[in-house]
Amino acid sequence: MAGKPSASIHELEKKIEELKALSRVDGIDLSDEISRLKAKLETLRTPTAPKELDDWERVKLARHPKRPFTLDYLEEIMDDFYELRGDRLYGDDRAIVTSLARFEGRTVVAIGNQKGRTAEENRERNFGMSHPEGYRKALRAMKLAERFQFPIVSFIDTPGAYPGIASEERHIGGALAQNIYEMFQLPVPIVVAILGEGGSGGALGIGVGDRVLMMENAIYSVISPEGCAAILWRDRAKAPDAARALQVTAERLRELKVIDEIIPEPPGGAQSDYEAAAQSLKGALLRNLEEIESFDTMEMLQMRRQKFQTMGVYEELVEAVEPPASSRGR
Amino acid sequence: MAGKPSASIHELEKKIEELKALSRVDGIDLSDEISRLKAKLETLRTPTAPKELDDWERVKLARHPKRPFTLDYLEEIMDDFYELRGDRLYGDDRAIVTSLARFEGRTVVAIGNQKGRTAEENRERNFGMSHPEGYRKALRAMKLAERFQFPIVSFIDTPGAYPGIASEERHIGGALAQNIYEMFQLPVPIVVAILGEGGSGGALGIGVGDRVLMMENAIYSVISPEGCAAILWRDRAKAPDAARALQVTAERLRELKVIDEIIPEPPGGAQSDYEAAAQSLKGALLRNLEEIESFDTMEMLQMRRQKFQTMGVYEELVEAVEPPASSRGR
Amino acid sequence: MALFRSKKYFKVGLDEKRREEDVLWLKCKACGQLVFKKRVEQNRNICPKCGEYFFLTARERIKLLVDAGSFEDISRPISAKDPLRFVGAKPYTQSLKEAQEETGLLNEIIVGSATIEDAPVILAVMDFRFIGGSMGSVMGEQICHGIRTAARLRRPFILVSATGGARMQEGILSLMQMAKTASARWLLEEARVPFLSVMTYPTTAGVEASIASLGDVAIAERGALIGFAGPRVIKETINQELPADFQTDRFALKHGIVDQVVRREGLREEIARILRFFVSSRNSGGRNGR
Amino acid sequence: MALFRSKKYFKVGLDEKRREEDVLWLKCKACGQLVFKKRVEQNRNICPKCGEYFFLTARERIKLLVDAGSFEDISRPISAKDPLRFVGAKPYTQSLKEAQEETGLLNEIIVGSATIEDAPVILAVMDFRFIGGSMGSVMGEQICHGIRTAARLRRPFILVSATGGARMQEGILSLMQMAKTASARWLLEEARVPFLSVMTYPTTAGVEASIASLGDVAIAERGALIGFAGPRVIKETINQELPADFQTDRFALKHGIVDQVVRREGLREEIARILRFFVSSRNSGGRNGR
Ligand SMILES: [Zn+2]
Ligand SMILES: [Zn+2]
Repeated sequence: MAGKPSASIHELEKKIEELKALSRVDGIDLSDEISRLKAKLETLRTPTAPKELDDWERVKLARHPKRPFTLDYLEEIMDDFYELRGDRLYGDDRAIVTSLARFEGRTVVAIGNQKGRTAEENRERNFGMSHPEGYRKALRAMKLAERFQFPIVSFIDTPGAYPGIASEERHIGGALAQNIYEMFQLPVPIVVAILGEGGSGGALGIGVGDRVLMMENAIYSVISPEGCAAILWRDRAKAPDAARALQVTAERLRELKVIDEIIPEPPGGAQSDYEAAAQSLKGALLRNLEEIESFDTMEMLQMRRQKFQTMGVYEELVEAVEPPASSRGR
Repeated sequence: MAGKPSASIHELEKKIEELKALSRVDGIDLSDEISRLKAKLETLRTPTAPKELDDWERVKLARHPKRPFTLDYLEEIMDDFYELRGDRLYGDDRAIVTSLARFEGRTVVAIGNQKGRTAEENRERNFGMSHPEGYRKALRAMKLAERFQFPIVSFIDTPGAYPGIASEERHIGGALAQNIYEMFQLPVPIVVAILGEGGSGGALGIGVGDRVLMMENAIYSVISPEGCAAILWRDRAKAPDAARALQVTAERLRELKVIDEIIPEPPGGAQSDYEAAAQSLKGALLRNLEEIESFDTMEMLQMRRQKFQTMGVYEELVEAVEPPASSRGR
Repeated sequence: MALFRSKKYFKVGLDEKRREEDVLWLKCKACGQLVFKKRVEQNRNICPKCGEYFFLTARERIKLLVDAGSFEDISRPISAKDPLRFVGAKPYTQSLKEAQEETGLLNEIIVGSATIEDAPVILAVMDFRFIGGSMGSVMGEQICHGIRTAARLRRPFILVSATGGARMQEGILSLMQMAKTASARWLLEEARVPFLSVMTYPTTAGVEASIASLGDVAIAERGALIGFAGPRVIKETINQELPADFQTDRFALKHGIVDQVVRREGLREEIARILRFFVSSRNSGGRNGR
Repeated sequence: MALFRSKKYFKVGLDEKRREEDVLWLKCKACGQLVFKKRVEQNRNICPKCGEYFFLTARERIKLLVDAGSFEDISRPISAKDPLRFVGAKPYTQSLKEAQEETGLLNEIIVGSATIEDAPVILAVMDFRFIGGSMGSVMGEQICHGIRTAARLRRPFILVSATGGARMQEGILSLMQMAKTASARWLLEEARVPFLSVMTYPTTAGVEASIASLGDVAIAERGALIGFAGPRVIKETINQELPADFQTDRFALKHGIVDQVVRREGLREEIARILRFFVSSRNSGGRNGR
């Protein structure tokens, strides 16, 4: 896999275990070799200690090109997946991947933003920034999920929807609005996981779910720190300040109740061990999916709407006098 | 109204009545004037006797640029109409008109192909040939009808969907297929009227309904006579032969049970008297709509599907042994 | 976010410095002429000299749209908090205070009930002066409150947008208002209550990409700016000039984004006309003939 | 309609004159080489010299796709009538008779039940040799029969298209088959039975604009031609050259019309793989782990 680190933490751990077993069974002295690997493992585990990273470093880590992307996770997590291409309207946007996938004994529709690593990949994937056709392809796949009652898993990793003339001509705002609206109506479980970069409306366009999970080092923001800095400070170099002001980290978003759960990454971050990161993600997805599957469909939709209905913080100036939303008539 | 004949049959008739009344009341001798008008009326009524036209002349009449088009009928028939523009995906195709309209005390969604008369109009209306965005606009309007339970009236008058690169790039075949499919699912009454030219898939793309009516001099065909001649005779000049072979007239289509009813046109054809043609259409629309409105929704959908399920003629080679479509299991 | 606070996009606005209560004359930025303030106001904030539209405040907009004396403010009694203790060029709390003082409004949106040519409606109208009419937690809740009320009373819901998008000073919470408002839209669908989206200058970013684009019918006021990404962002990305009509009302019409473009002078009548298609059909199956 | 009967579109076909039972060698029209007939047949009608695909008859296609010995022809016992007494260059009845004699088939489509890698399916496969695989009343009824059967038995429905479109010799009745087949598609949706549309060379006009474009999943065989209007018609209309990849498999993929392009050699496996996503999930909610 392009960009995957040569020796992952998981691989090293496995190798050490193998060597230990070998010494036990064959009586060979492998202690030097084992010590060397253990030292390497330590350095791999400690180069970055995410908890202590400042917000701007977190942004850079979330965008790190060696982090696993949607397709990397799909390969690790799914027993099989089959890509569904095209929106049947205009084109096939390669910056979003949609697929049928086998996930722990069930078929799901898996969708996700897809970035590239090489220049060529990024030309194809447009740096993970979709045009309207990408969001419409996602909606088509989600409607397929509805038809066959497949749960939906959605992976977010995008700087945002593509800001370009063609996007506007094909009504990107409408495509995002439509997806957000439709995701509230889909009578199948939806679990969203923010993998790396959760960029604004382009993230939310596939980001409505019964559960929204977030990788430990991912970010999720209404605007890029650079964009915010350009507007508020009129200076893109103030992006680190903007990153702090915007509060884009998983811990903070958990406190704001915008996400439900933080998915632990392996020490050093997901990029240091794809398999461990994927297993961590898989466990969280599965657990959440099973919880949602236990609800009745109407109850599930009601909870999904309620979840987003209660987001936001404002001050009540008088005692609440308004009748609750569910009551009818006067 | 551009192209409307200067003196319509209806207007002449009214004028004659007025003159007669005038002579009665004021005692003025207007018999010369009345005779002159009566003669004019006769010539207007007899220049073409549609029943005796051969099939190719019918084709030419159906395509006559002075025939009333969708917007002409909407103006005559509807108490008010408000155009809904755009497919919210790509563009606003001017070759199809969609609208909210007030029809005899109820709101309907009225859609229809729209041709132009002048060169400029035809540039705008693309000779009544739509790209995919036209069909998708129509579908959007029909979904609006579904949401508010408005009946749908659809007017057909097109040589066909536009055969061009852009049409294919945006999946015109898929747009037509989707519309045809969706029109079978819409839980509101649909009355279709073929006004002039019913051209192939481009007509059927807004042509599925509980009732399909046809103006007396309209045609409806799987392929244009010219296209058919080019393929079968390798000579477009054989179009008149093709027109005969294809059997595209209202009477023949009624016999083949493809249409439900022929709407009489004023003598000489719809182009000779817009108002009379419109009143004739209006009466037929209203009567059919009221009949459909009397059915329960499920019953209506079942009948709509059944209607098209039984179209076609083939030979049974053995006694029917297949269980009926409605029976289940083996 | 206040993407449109550059001079270029204020070109149709009034000269702010001169816009105080005691000023009798205003200078139009479009034609450069001095115009008598009262005349402008009587003329629906349209320049009597050149026909250019000036911004309407929310209250001015409401006055323009509804039957005289019919408006009742039903906004929820809430106001913005500062959940992120956001400090940009200045603290969010200061921006809020200044906006409140400048506009005399508590928030950037007013929700009310009124009649338009005798048809009862619920409407929500944004005020661009209030931090760019940007959508934070308060606007999200007010829009949902308007929708809930409209659904409950079965009255058409009208949203008049004048906004730069999400309010970045509330961070991710402002993004979530897109989801919150879009989820409430279902209540209208369920109750078969029509939703008319009126887009004015500007209707962009987070609002355009959520509730404003979900109308049953969408109309643009002449001169509207409608789009998702700001022109500056796009120019930076693609590094080339934008088409002259980019994100204008004509662009929106051409690209199938709105049903019609309407002149300010005819807006009230047009809305009333649209609503009649929905309202009079309530008692449907009726065949009251002509 | 037989829009594709020009030489250009037969370039990948076998030399028809030489294609009789007693011929041992065939000449490939793509590479011009003589190839041993049996080898071609064993090679899924792919030229062993240049890799070009030759047409597959319906029977050859079925053999290629389904598990050996699993196929059962369940086509309805019907055949075409001549409701219009259509006389073009020759009478329709004569075209039918010639097609029946040439192909040994009663109709232009075969409907059957079979298994594909052990998964039971209902499939309908067109034969292009039979009047261009065009859709008249018989094909319409056979497709609906296949759909009804698939819905009743809850087996995936697979449609393999090889068609020039509607059969104009049946006039308006052939157009109505688009509506007839599209209306039947609902039965699959209602029964939650998957519908896989396999588009081959060519899948065009009336069939492409109806049932073939309504699959849950759509795949194109490599080399497929997919489109609504024939290239000749378009060229006449726009009076300019068409792009090199126009209406090809790559064009369809790029423009979002199909999910994947699949090589003939891998078609059976690919279909089986796609079906497993639908079939194994039937007993869903299951968490049988790894
Ligand atoms: Zn001026
Ligand atoms: Zn060859």
